[in-house]
Order: sequence, then structure tokens, then C-alpha cells
Amino acid sequence: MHRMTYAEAARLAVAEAMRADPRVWCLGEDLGRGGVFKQYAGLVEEFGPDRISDAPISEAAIMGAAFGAAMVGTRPLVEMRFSDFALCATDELVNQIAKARFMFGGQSRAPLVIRKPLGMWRSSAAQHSQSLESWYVHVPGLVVCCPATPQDNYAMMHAAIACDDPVVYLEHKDLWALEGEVDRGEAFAFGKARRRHAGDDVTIVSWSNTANLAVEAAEMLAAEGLGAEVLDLRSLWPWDKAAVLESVGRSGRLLVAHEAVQVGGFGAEVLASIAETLPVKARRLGAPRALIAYAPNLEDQLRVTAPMIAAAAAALAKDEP
Amino acid sequence: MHRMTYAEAARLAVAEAMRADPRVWCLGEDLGRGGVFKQYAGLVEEFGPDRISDAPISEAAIMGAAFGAAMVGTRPLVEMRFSDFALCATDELVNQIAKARFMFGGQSRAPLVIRKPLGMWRSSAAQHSQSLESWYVHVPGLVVCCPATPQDNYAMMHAAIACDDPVVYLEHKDLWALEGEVDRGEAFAFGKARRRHAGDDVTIVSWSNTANLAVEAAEMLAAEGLGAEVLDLRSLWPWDKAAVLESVGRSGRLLVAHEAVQVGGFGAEVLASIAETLPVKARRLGAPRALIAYAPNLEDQLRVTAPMIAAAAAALAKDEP
Amino acid sequence: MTEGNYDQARGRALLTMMERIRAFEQQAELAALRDKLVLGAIHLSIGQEAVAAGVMTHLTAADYLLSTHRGHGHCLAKGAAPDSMMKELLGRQGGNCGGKGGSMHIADFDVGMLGANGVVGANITIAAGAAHGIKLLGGDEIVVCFFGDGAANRGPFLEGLNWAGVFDLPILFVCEDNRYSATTFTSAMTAGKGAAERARALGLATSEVDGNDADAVADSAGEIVSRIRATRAPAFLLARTYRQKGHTHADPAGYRPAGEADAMIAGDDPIARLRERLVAAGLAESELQAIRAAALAEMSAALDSARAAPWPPDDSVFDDVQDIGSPAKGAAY
Amino acid sequence: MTEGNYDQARGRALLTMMERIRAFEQQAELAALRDKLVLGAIHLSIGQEAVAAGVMTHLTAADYLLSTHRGHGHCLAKGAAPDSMMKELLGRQGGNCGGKGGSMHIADFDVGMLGANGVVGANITIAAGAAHGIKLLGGDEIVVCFFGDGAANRGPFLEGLNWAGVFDLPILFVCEDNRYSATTFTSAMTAGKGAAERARALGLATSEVDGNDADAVADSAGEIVSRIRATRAPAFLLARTYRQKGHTHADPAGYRPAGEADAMIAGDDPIARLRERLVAAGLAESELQAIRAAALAEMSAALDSARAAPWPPDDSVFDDVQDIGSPAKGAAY
Ligand SMILES: Cc1ncc(C[n+]2csc(CCOP(=O)(O)OP(=O)(O)O)c2C)c(N)n1
Ligand SMILES: Cc1ncc(C[n+]2csc(CCOP(=O)(O)OP(=O)(O)O)c2C)c(N)n1
Ligand SMILES: [Mg+2]
Ligand SMILES: [Mg+2]
Repeated sequence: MHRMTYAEAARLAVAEAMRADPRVWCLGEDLGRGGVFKQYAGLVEEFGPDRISDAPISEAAIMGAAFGAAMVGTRPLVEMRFSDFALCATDELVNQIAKARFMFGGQSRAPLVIRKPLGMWRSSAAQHSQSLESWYVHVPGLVVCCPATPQDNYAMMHAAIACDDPVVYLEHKDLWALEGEVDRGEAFAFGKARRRHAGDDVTIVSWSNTANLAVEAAEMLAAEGLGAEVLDLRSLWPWDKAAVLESVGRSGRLLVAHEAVQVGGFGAEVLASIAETLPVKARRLGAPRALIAYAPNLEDQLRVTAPMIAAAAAALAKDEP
Repeated sequence: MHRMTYAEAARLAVAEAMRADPRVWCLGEDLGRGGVFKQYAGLVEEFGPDRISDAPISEAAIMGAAFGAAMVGTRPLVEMRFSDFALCATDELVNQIAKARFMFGGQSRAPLVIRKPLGMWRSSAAQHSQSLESWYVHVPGLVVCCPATPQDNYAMMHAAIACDDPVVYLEHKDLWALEGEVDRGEAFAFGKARRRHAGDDVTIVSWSNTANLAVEAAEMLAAEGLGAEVLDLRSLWPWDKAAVLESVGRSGRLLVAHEAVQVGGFGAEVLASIAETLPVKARRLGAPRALIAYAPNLEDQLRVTAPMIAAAAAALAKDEP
Repeated sequence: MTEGNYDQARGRALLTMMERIRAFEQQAELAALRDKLVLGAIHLSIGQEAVAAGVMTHLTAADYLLSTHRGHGHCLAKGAAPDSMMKELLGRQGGNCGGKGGSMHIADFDVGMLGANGVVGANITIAAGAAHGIKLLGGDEIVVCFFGDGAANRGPFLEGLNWAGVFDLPILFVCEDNRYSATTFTSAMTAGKGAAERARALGLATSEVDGNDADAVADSAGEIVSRIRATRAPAFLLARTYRQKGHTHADPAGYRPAGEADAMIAGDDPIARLRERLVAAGLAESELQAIRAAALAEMSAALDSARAAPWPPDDSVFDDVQDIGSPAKGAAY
Repeated sequence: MTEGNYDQARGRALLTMMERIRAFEQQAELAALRDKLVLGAIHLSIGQEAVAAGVMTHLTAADYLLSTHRGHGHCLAKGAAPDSMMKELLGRQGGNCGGKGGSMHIADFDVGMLGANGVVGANITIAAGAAHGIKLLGGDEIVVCFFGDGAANRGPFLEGLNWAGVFDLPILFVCEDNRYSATTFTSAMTAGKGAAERARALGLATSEVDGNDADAVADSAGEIVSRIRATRAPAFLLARTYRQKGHTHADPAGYRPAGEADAMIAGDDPIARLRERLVAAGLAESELQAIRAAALAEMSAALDSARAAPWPPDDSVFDDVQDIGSPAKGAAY
């Protein structure tokens, strides 16, 4: 076990993967100086500027070129800096990368990891704060990861780099400095949720930073004598429907909590899938369909917090309206 | 009442709006020759090449320039040709157009209509067949329209052009030639569903081409003595939750059917919203999370058809698993 | 290239490929318009065969090609088998992509053809990346990327050419200027002198050629390709040609100036021009006829076998989506 | 412009604006680093003031400006009030955008400032569209669009400049070449001769100027702007300058070559250069001091009033999202 931050955990996984496989390389703006969040600090010194490659401010070319390089046998890790900027490369990701293997009848693979830091981060305003994970889950061909802890950012990064499918890898900008223990021996399997807190009264499903808030909420509820089970989905496609069904089978109550806008968020998919399968009292807790503002008090209006999660879960557990 | 096609209905609305308001203009590739689906046939002859403007193959510039032109007082109607190509302008739509009014504290408006023909259209394959309406519903700042009939393509186009918000206007490519009666006096109100078929045994919610298939399905069910109510949402944001709740309150059963990939589709939002509010037996019917192929038999594997809708609705109504 | 030392063998080879491309597309057009066997849109390169033949004659199967929606000729010239191509156009089993892609996504990785593309200009950054991958892997292959005059107005043109220049990659960009972007005159929607001038400003070694003169294309492509093999640096070639047909097989192209197409077909058809030159160089009319007859025979056989081929298995639509979380056959999950 | 007939009044006006821009940004930097009152990132244009002042001096409030993430100077030079700008940087009530946008989305439509932008290069196509709108409405305003050297590597640079050329629009594109794209040397990621050469290839009337010489900028911008007003045709101006600070206020910029910044600050600071020229032209040191003191007083007062301003009302986050289907306060719907 080693103690490290969320950023360091991913950096360690990237470095190990690059040592093990010379075909793995990283490309993105400013990587040679460690990247905008220092997720790449020290890597150019070890691997050199060809494998830790700077890029022009050309998101479309970064994404498109990585795809071309993947088709000829390299394994690129693409850095999009802010997931918001990745919207400049949507055609490349959705029309090209996600579809190539299928359109070409299986002649090609696109083994890419596309890192897109998402989420609210103190006063970054509307163009630097979005959480669009539900978009990518809706696109066949893509795998979607949302690590919430250093352990998962280590193990999931290794799994993403080893995967032959394009993996949209969504780290949360507010977690870079989060510290935790990392067991390098623990492997990650796509589609396996992690039970972050056990309980039989209500099931809370979440991912990314909100999963950490859900654990806080479960601890608050435990103090009140309410047993909340927190399932951190970790990967949204594939996602662990079986684990959620098993838990809801016990609790009969489901709360899905996430930072993204609630309308059309991935919480709708989770809730709908479960409600189609078994009778359940279910609620979602996501952001209003509003835009993220710069002023901290306005930003806070749109946050899903631990107390809000605890209150919503308690209301479900106590059969309050 | 006038009989016309879905394409003619929208063209008539555009022509009437352009006659009434000199600030309204259209821009997109090949519009001077009527547009790729002839939705603009005859308009350049009446309004000239400045108001029915050709464009370079520059989706990002078409979208961005339309936004700039809107901010200084014109009312552009943007033609994206295929909704798939609009992905080349995602930053312009999602980061700029949808957010400008809010980011600038209400100093600006973006009165734009963005036409993005969507959907499967005989053997157009993976890059020319997508239905991504759920993406746009998830983006605050946007209004989302999915007309299914000539009447609605006429009235909704008028409403979209008159709206001061950016409206993502998603016509279905398979409906251009659909004929129907158009009452030019009938106005459209955003967020008002149309009851296309009445019934108390099961509620079928749909939109776009699938709403037409749902009406066929309801007629099949009526023959079997089952009463299916078909609600065509018409606009997905805002959407008519009240009408769905009222109908499900009677039927107790909800089927949401759409052409898009089921995972992360807008059907999840509808089902989740209703299941959060009242107890209901609910199912979704959407496409598998797979890619759209060229060969017709492969394409057909992914289609939601009227018989499939009828079967799913009947199973719900008869309480079959 | 003076008539004096005319390379007859190369000329014959170029003509053979061009006749095969044209015959393939004429058969494809019949399959679409007459037989209604091609359900999607096909974009014919009839009139542009000299560019594909003249460039690709300098490539090996190890080199890579990125193509466009108008890619039949590129694909054939790179070495793909017409039989599996025609099956793909008809969406049949045995097609290069198993019937999943059709004309606009045709690909044959066995001969280095990494795909046509349904999105104009999207292949430019992908091609730059393929060359980037070659450089990282230390390979000695090169990449050729084709696109049209209209693609020079899309952002990826700037981003992809800049990328190739910045990372100094072994790639040849070939812009086929056929004057049209669908129903629009590209010149009316293009500021400045166009694609070649833009490529020069992006620092690429840039040449221009009469794209309807197969020998001229082969000569300049030959020089450029050997320079790229030697220096591993990018280059750009603008080939002026003409789209003799409509934008798609279904487009009557009534928007073209009266007589323009007739004049080009009568006076500047690349196949007719090459045949004349070969006759002048002493090739027998009979041999020219034989080349054409062989091409026609080959391609009508391809259409016959495609016509006879079965549809792909229904369940194959669920294959090759992805390894992780791939759709269960017949289920939404 | 020879010293002989030096226009002292214009020089004084330019200096006044430049001192105001610098004082504003120095106060903003203090508010961010010392007082921790600016929570988001701010991008300082210290060292680049001559470009904003020299160009904007030729515009009226009716003309339009599209700016970048590094837009404080542009915004002030276009006529925005420092008081409401500083409040916006601090996210307070009374800010230009009601605290919703912050530094990167600052806008003041009353003076034709249509917004900074958080996405590099995105303002280029928007600006072209604003000029397109003016043309359609028959107005006589013009548009000025600022962006950095790094933005010339994004697709919208090609698409937006091409658009302005094709539709022949009244717009001036100003590229502020400060050598850096965040922590990267732009030259290392740019093929060919850069932005000006690309603009020429796109057919735009293109000029280059020493962006640290306020009079030179004002002279060439003056010519260009009057030409645009007369001909309604687009133009491009490349201004060479230097980013004296880090990419953001929080960036120590340790990646810069040793001594580079010191040398530029000591030898090529636009304010110092203009002050020297004004002294040579006979302006009294005392007057220069007075100009600087006034700027400092104005901007520290702006910071004081921003510091004292309240937060925006919590519920205002639900306003101005959209008219149709706007969020109910406090609810997910
Ligand atoms: C991004 C995008 N926009 C629009 C289209 C529709 N489209 C297909 S081909 C074409 C014309 C392309 O012209 P050019 O690049 O010159 O190639 P050509 O068809 O002449 O071979 C257009 C507009 C598309 N496929 N992709
Ligand atoms: C599309 C996009 N990619 C990346 C970024 C992150 N970013 C913000 S400013 C900047 C550097 C821009 O350089 P330049 O255009 O020269 O402007 P400068 O900062 O030098 O004024 C980058 C990479 C962004 N905002 N938008
Ligand atoms: Mg063309
Ligand atoms: Mg710069």
C-alpha cells in the first residue's frame, strides 16, 4: 500500500504502462511542462518529448491524430485538458473513433484512452465546469470511466490503457489533490461497482466526486441509525446493473446522485433500468437544468452536497414524500 | 386546411416568417440549389442569395457565424444538413450559443434555429443516421424540437423562428415526403404534447418518426380491444410531463418508444421522471447500444417498429413480464 | 516527360488501372440506377481516375491511404479487390466491411487502405496521425491522404497540415480539385487562391499538376513520394480535375453551366487523353480495346458475384461494436 | 510617424489608456494573489497594452469587439467601466455579467464588447458572423476580433477568416503574438511562417506591426480601420508583443528562457517606450506621473468598491438561462 493523491495515482499508472509497453504514448497541450493540472509531472523527463508529446491548440487534430496513430499500432493516451474543450473534437470522437471498428467490419481497433477532466472546480464558470458523462454513455463503441478515488484512478487507468476499445476517461478536477491508499495489486474490472458503504435501508448509486459525497452522507445517516448502501459505479459503460439490483432488492429504495444536470443525466438511465426491472421507490439528485456560474455563491446553488444526499436518502428510507 | 409534405410544411413556415421579418435568414451548404433534401427549394428565387445563403463546408463557421449574426440583431436559421455533421460544431452550439446569454448576465440573446435532420434513412450507415436528441435536452440553454407530422413541422417551425432562445430543430430524414393536412391557424406551444390516439389501458410516449409508428401500433392494439394512448411530445425540452402524468394516472402503464439508442436516450428521462412521481409499470423501447450499419437487413435489426411497440404495450397492458 | 522517351509500360499500367476504375464505377452506377441494388448514396470519381492511378502507382501495400466519400478509385488503385468492394457497395456478405460500411466507409486494411470517410475533411487529421504513428514506431512506410477542394474550407485542413508540419511526418496530402463541393462551386466559397496556397502558408512542400494528365500526375507524384521516403517530411499536391458526374449517382447536376460537362468529357477526359498518348507512342488500338474489354469483363463479373452474394448474417450487426460492454444480440443491453 | 510631427495628444491618450489597463490588471493581480478575492483564473495582458489601446482608439462604441480569455485590456480600451469589470472579476453584484461570467466571459454590450471567450479561437467565427449580421442589416459598424498566436492553430482560424473573405465582411482580425500558448512556445507548435502568412493565403489584406510600439499600432490600425470603413472588406493585423506575466496569475512561468522576461520588461515595455517618446516630444515628467497616479487611483478605487460589493442574489443563477423551459428556482425542473 502506498499513500498518494488522485493525480499521482494516475501518473503512476501511466508511467508503469509506458515502461511496460513502448507503444503507449501521451499527447496534449503543455504536457512537456507536466500538463495543466501537473498530471504528467516528471514524465517527459523519463520518457522524452516524443512519448510525452506537446501539441498545438488543435483539439480536433489531437483527437484525430491519436486515432490515426492508434490504427497503425500505437496506443495513445489523449489529454483534452478540460472536458469542455473536448467538444471541439466531437466529430473525431463520436463519428470516427467510436464507429471505425464497426464501420470497417472489424478491420481496425481504436485502442485510445481519452482523458477529459470534468466537473465543477471553484469558479471556473460555464465553459470549464461541465459534466457530460451521459453523452458518452449514449454513444455505442465507447467505454466510459469515472474514477472517484486514488485507488480507482490507479487501477482504472491501467485497465483503460490495456483496453482495446476507446475509453473516455473522466477524472474530476476537484479530486486531483485527494489523498488515499493505493494497492497496486488490486485490478479493476470494467462494469464492477465498488460498495463504498454497506446498508440495507436505502441504496445510493453514484460515481466520480459525488460518490465520495455519498459516502459522507451514508456516515451521517449511520449516525442517525439509517443503513445506506453506497455503490460507486466507477465505470458508466459498462455499468454494474447486477450490483444495483442486488442492493435495491434488499433496500427497496434507490437514490441516484450525480453532479451533472439531472435532466438527461446518467441517473435517469440507472433509475429507469431498475424501475423497469423491479418495483422500487426511487429518486434522482442532480443539478438543476441551469448553467454553472462564476460567483461562488451562485455556483453553490447548483451543487449536490453530502447533506442533500443524506436528506434525500433519509426521506426515501422513511417513506417521506 | 392544405395538404402538403413534411418538407413543404417547414418550407412554407420559413417563407412566411421571412416575408414577415426581414431579420430572418437561412445559411448552410447548397441552400441556393434548394438544400440537400430540397427543404429550401424555391426560396433563393424569392429571397435572394443573401437571405438564403450558401456556405463553405465549414460547420463550425456556419454555427459560429450564425451566433455572431444573431447577437447583432439578425435571426438566423442554420442548416446542418445531417445532424451527424453538426458534431463538427459542438463547441459553437454547446459552449457558445447555449451559454452566452447566461455567461454575459443577460446582455445577449441567441435567437437561432438550428436545423439538424436526424434518424435512419435507408442505408446511410453509421455517420449519417444518428439520433442524438437526448444530448441536447441535457444542455441548459437549449430548446429541443422533434416534429413528427407536416402540421407540427409547420407550426413548430414558426414557433422556433419566433423564439428568442436557441432552438435545436430535429427533423426526421425519413419524413420529408410524408403528406398530411396543415391548418395554418393552429399555433404550437412549446412543452405541449399532442394526444395522437386515445386510450386508458396503456400510455405510449414518443416523438419524431417513432410517434407515427406508435399511432400505427395503437391502431393494431385497438383492433385487439386494447386502448393505448399515444402522446407525441413534439418538444423534448420543455416536455409535457403533466400530460404524461395525467395519462399514466389513468392507465398505470407507461411505454416510452424512440429510435435513438435506448441507453442514455431521452426515454430514460421520461420514465425516470414518471417513476419518481407515481407508481407505474414502465418500459422503454429504443435501439440496442449498437452502431447503425449499411446493409438493409442489418439496419433493420436496430429499428423500433410498430409491431414491436404494439407487442411491448400489450405486454404491459396485460401485465405480462 | 517528352514523347521521345515515353515510358510505354507505365502508360499501359496507368491506363489499365484507370479503365478498371471507370469500369467499376460504371457497373456501380448501373447497380444503383438500373438495378436499384445500391441503396445508399455513391459518389463517382468518373473523370478523376488519373489522380488515383498516378499517385498510387508509387505506393506499396505497406503504405497507408486515407480516402474520402469519393473513394472507389483510390481504393482500387491501392490494390483492393473489386469483388469485395462491389459486395460492400451492395451491402452483401463478403464485402470489405461485411456490409456494415458501404461505399462511404469502404476500407481494406490488408492493402493499407484505412478507410473512406463520410465526413468531409475528417480524414486529414487521422492521416496525419497515421504518419505520426509510423514515425513513433520507426517504420519506413508513408501515408497518402486524399480529399477534395471543398475540404480545404474545413478546420481539419489547417489543423492536420499544421500537425504534419510541426511533427515533420511522412505524408502526402493530395487535393483533388474537381471544382465542385456537392452542388456548389468551391471557388465561390473559398477566399484567397485556394488549397495549394494555404498548404504553402502552412510550410508544406507544395506542387500543382494537371490531374487529367495521368503521366504528369505519375511524374510529379513519383518525385514527391521518393522525396518523402528520403526526407520523411510532408508534402502537398493539388491535382486539377473534373467531376464528370453529379455529386451522387442520383444527382443530375443541372446546376452546372450549360455545356461545361460535355466540353470536359469531349476535350479533357483523362482516359481519352492517355489513350491518345499511347497510340502516339505506338500502342495498337487493339491493345487499348483489349485493356478496356478486360476491365469491363472484370467489373461486370464483380457485379454479378455481388448480386449473387447473400446478405450478411442479421446478428453480425452486434459484432465489432466494442469488446467491453458490447451489445447482447437482440437486447437493448 | 517621425518625431517631427509627433501627435502628442494621441500619444497622451494612448498612454493614459495603457496606464489604466496596467493599473487595472495590477490591482486584479493583487486581488487574486494577495487578497484571494478572485477565485477563478485571470489572464493578464501586462506588456501587451499597446495593442489594445492602439487598435481600439479608432473604434466607436457602435463598433463591435470580440475578445479572448486575456481580454481585460481590450474591454477597457473599448470603453467598459473598470468598476463593473472589477466587480465581475470578484464575482460580485454589479459586475458586467452579474457575477456569472467572471474574467473569462467578461462582456459589455453597451460599448459593443460582445464578450471574452474561454475557448481559444472560438470568437473568430462568431466575430465573422457579427460582421455578416452588420452587412445583412446594412449597418456601417465594423467588427474587431482579437486572438492570440496559439489560436492560429485551431480550425476556426481557417474557417472564420475564409468566411470573412468569402462574404466580404467589415472586420479586422488582430492576432496578438506574445510568443506563448500557455506554457508552450507557439513557434514550436506552428508550421510555416505563422498567422500572418496564413491570413495572406486566405486572401486577407494583411499587415504586421511592432505591438509594443503604441504609435506604430495606432498608425497601422488607423489606416486599416479607415480602409475597412470605406471598402467594408476584411483585414488582418499581426502585432508582435510579449506576455510579461505567466499564463494565468498563478503561473510562475518558470519555463521561460532565463532572462527573457527581464530583458523584455527592461528593454521593450510598451508603456516605458511610449513614455520615453512623450518625454522626447516634450511632455513633462510630472504629467506622466500624473497620468499614472490617476490610473492607479481609479483602479484601486475600483477594487475597493468591488471588495465592498455584495454577492449576487443566490436565485439569480436561475435567471437568463432561457425563456422557454427555464429552470424553476431551486428545483431540478
Ligand atoms: C463535415 C461535412 N459537411 C458536409 C458534408 C456533406 N458533403 C458530402 S461530400 C460534400 C462535398 C465535398 O466536396 P469536396 O471536398 O470538393 O469533395 P468532392 O465531393 O468534390 O469529391 C459535402 C458538402 C459532409 N459529408 N461532411
Ligand atoms: C479550445 C481550447 N483549448 C485549450 C484551451 C486552454 N487554453 C487557454 S488559453 C491557452 C493558450 C492560448 O494561447 P494564445 O492563443 O497565444 O493566447 P494567449 O494566452 O497567449 O493570450 C490555452 C491552451 C482553451 N481555453 N480552449
Ligand atoms: Mg470537389
Ligand atoms: Mg500567445
